[in-house]
Amino acid sequence: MTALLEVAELVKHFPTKGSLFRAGPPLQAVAGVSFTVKRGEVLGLVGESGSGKSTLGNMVLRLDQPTAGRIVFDGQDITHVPDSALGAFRRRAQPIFQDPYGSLDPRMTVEQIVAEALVIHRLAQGRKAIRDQAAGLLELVGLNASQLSRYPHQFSGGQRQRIGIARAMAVKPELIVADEAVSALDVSIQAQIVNLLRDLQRRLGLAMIFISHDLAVVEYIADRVAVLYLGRIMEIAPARAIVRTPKHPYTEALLSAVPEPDPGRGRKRIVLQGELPSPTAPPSGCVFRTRCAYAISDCAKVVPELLEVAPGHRAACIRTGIL
Amino acid sequence: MTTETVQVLSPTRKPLGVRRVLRRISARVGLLITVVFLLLTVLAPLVAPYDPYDQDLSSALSPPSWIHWLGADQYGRDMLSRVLYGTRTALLAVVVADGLALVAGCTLGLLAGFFGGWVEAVIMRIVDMVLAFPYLLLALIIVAALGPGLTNSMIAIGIVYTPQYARLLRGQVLAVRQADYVRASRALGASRLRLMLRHVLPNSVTPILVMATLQAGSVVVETAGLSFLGLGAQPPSPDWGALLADGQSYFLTAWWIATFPGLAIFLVVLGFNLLGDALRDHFDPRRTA
Amino acid sequence: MTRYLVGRIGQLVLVLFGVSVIVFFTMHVLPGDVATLLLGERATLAQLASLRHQLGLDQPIFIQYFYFLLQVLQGDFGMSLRSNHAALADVLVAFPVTLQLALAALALAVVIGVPVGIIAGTRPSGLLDNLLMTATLFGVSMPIFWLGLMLLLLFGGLLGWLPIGGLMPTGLDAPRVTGMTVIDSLISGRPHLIWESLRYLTLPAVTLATIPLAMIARITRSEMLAMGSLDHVRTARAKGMPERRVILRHILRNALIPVVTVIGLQLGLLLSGAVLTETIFSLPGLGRLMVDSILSRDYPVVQAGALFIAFVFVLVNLVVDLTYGLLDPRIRRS
Amino acid sequence: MTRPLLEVRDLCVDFAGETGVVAAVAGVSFSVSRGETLVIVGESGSGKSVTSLAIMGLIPKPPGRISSGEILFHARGGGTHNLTRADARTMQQLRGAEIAMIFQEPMSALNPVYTIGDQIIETLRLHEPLSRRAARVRAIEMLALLGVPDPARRVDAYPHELSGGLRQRAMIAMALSCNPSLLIADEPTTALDVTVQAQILELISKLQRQLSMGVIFITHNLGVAAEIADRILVMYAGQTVEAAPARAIFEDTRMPYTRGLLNSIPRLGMDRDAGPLPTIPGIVPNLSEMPAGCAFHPRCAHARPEPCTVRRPDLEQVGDQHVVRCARWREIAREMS
Repeated sequence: MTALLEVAELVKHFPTKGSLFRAGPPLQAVAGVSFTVKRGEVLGLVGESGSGKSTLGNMVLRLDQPTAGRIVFDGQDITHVPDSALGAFRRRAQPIFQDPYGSLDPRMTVEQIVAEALVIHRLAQGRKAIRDQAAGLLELVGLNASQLSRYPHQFSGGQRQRIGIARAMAVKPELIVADEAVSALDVSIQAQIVNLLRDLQRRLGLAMIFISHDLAVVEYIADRVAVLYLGRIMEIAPARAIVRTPKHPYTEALLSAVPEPDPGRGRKRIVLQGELPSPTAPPSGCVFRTRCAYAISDCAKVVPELLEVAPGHRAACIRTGIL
Repeated sequence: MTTETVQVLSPTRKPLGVRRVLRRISARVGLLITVVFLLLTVLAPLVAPYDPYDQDLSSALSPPSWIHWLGADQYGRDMLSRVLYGTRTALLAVVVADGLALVAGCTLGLLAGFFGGWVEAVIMRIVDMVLAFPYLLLALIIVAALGPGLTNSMIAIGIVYTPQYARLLRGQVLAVRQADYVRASRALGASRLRLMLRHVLPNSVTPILVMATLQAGSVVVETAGLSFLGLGAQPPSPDWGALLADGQSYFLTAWWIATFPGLAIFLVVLGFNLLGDALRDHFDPRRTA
Repeated sequence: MTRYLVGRIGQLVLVLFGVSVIVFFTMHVLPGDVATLLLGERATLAQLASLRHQLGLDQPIFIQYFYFLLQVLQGDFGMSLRSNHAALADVLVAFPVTLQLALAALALAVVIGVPVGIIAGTRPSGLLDNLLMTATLFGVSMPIFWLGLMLLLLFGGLLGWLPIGGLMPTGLDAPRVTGMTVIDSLISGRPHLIWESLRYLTLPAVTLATIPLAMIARITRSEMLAMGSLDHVRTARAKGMPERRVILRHILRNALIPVVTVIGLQLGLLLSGAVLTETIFSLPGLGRLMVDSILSRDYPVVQAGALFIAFVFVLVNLVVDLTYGLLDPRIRRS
Repeated sequence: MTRPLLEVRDLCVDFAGETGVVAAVAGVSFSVSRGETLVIVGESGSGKSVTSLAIMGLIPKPPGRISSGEILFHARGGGTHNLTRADARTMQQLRGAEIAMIFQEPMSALNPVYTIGDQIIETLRLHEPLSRRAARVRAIEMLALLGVPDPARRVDAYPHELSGGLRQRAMIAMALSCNPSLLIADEPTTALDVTVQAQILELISKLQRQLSMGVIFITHNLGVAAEIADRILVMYAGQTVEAAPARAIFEDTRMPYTRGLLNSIPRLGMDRDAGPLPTIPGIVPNLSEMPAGCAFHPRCAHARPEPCTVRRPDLEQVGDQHVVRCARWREIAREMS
């Protein structure tokens, strides 16, 4: 199977406010990330705040322009295609956002929201055809077609998230970028949406980039998982391998910090020391070394490469052997 | 407030609930004043007891009485009729000056937001420049350049108020552009024009409406102010500012000439302010947050 | 900090440049010819041409602007066409009158407006709040020229308590030091003079203060309400802080940040209002000077006055921004 | 067992909304002893935060109002206060000194215009006769106790200059500065990253043991609850639906809602090919449109028209210190086994 999406050495710097005449040191939100996503595959992106996972998602969708690097979608380099010529790509890749309250235009009806893509790309002609398709999309995500003329504020958070998913599905995309799509929802609603996404993904054979800070959700939904720290991939591997046999100290610490609803489970917790370094002045060598329990002096000198440690399992650590 | 109560007490974005706005007495008073004012501009010829230009030297400077309810001026013209006809100039000022500012300002704001880059930089710097100047003085200079007169004074006021709308809409573009629903629309392939017209503009209607209402009051005062200084409407036209200027020379002996036109201005402005405040409170996101 | 100041001064220069462009070009498209104005209708064509040449009016307008700019940079705005004084000198004589008026009005507005806002904001929807807010709404809706006349009518005319215009009683003047009558009187040390200068200042100051006062009261109230519902106020209460201290330390202090900005913005309002106030109370201030100069097309004075006002304006905004930094640590350290 | 520190009896809190008065909390009872951690678990709208604010006397009024119930607090001095009726002065003396509270969002819960030192010193001096200098020394000690690196320098930092984790530590330092006997923590780790959350949870447990405080910890996250709780109280739509010692909640779950919540959480290492996640259908009911009978019945797989849709179930004792609000808990237990 060929890769649907290939991202190579992607970099995003944001300017920071320095003094009046000189900009501050750039904030390195994403610092050289490469990965591929195959058709029908779900890649999970995990990281804490400041890891650059959302910026990465935005760049893949060309909602943020990369500072450097390459985005190749279905064999075509789209990194520098101007916005106005991105139409074809826009029909094939769609986002799902985190905040169910901010992601729907409060002044539009559900029909207008869901049908916007149909109008833009002329996928349906005539009022009735548009309405029928919008109704079909609502039913696809488990909502009632009779709710088409309501406004977003008349729905609950979970229902709004379904509307957002319906909007993304309108163009029949091949790639979905879901950025913390279930994080803002109540526990009992979260599972509904996770199931919906997983079901759609499987039925329609979608490729998906699932971005989340919640490792358990990511493991559940993703085929492969990339762990990000300070804008770099620390480890990338099949989901099961990431959770059962992590090869990077950061992944290990992250896993151990996840609170489990199981009071009997005694386990070793690795408490990370210190603070997240500033993304405007990342540490030399391995960016994780300042908080790593296994760090040695070499870690400050060498930038670790993302090397294969097991089939399909790669980690960026010069001491992977010790785990 | 806690997350729990928010869900109960506030829908995120309220539709324009006219009924709810009018639940407050102040809003009702404001609306009443505004409606009466608007009616008078149409009905002035019917309700005014005299022709506002008719001189009757026998009743010159006569105080309020049954014949002249609000007294008469130095030429014996009926003050009530003149004040009533003054509503027309005032409304004209609102339509022309506030309208000009609204259209020009929103266009500039949208252009700045739409093109970004240097277009935006140029527009916003000019806006800053105009705002960095006492607006009445700027209006004076513009009227001086255009020549005194009612129309020119309205145009001048319109120009002076334009930057405020430009800034409002520009801020709105900035705020709305960050919203996820606009990013979603971009990801669907919506053009910039579509984003502006379909998302930014509809979501800016309420703040523009609030500003237009509040500015309507200011516009009435400012045009009257220019007339008062002798740069706006010229005598003998029954403009409230010009009437006041007239009355100034007599105010110790014939207080009614200056008092009633001023009172009319005050009432109209109060009406717009009450209405604008009610609208603003209704839409203020902080009130529900 | 120095960097910041340098940047702001750069902005100041830019704004002044912009204002000079606006004023210069508007003044030069004015209908009417300056030479005719100066020499009268009966001047011969030759005389007019020679004067125009002398004044540089026969040059292209951009060249004229360039020369104008060169002179302005040397502090020379030309001579007033009416008074025959240097234009800038006329402006500088009139300015203290306006400054004194504006400062007095601003002081009144802040000293009364802020407490009114606090009182109303701590009792939202109460009787007192409703009363005060109705009063301030009347205040902001008041046409300033009408208010001035009514005050004059009441206190000057009917009651006769206060003078109906002017700076000082005729023939009575403190030696001019600052040009501000109250301060000059204080310097002279003569109680009678101080008393009179205050009496003459009262009505204009009250007139000019009304709108800013009402606005400051309203913004203080709404900021108090907005800040009062923030999380950190709940924290303060959760610490067991008495309500009074919560209001002063955790609500008012934070609410002052936007209030200061609004106070800064009042300056434009004050200068605009001063034009009308000075007209009503016959004060020889800058606002009145500007109106008269505009009406008589005395463009050197208009240019000098406009640039001077813009200069003061930008300077005050700078001060406001610096105050902002003092009040808000988030701005100070970034 | 010693007398509890805090007893809440049948607490009801109303809010006047635009659609009429709604009961945000409708009859909640529990108690907390010294050295014990009670975790209140619930989704949005369950009334868990309102309950905590009611204890602090910080329900915004209007629109809120404690309509009935008692909150008895046994102060260090020996006196017992009913916090629903205590006057403003008594509440002020208790807050911060005997009952302290930390909030979810440390950025907005700290005043941005004062340094964290100022805010800790302020708390200390409200309740203890300390000089500014002595209070500052104590503030630095507190920051050190909370594991803030370089406390003597950080004491002069403004909230925006600190990371989320450090801000929350400063917030806790402030809350604990007067050595309270009861700490209420309202979602204190929700806004934090998991690794920071782990640090903060560990810190709260450690300090609780050290200072032998009673802790009421509010969260929506059952994983967090499992980490820290002695006892757990599950709330749904303003009511207690199940309360028990922590282990019993997870291992002897009685309420269908609690079980639904537990099952719907994805867990690390679970078999994802076993089918979709079990879910609770439907949505959390709006407080103004509360269903008749059991509030949970529209979403409950075990609900029967009789009695679930008719009568609001009472809390029933199902085991040692284990109560559940379900009319059919016996039948359900039989069906399950």
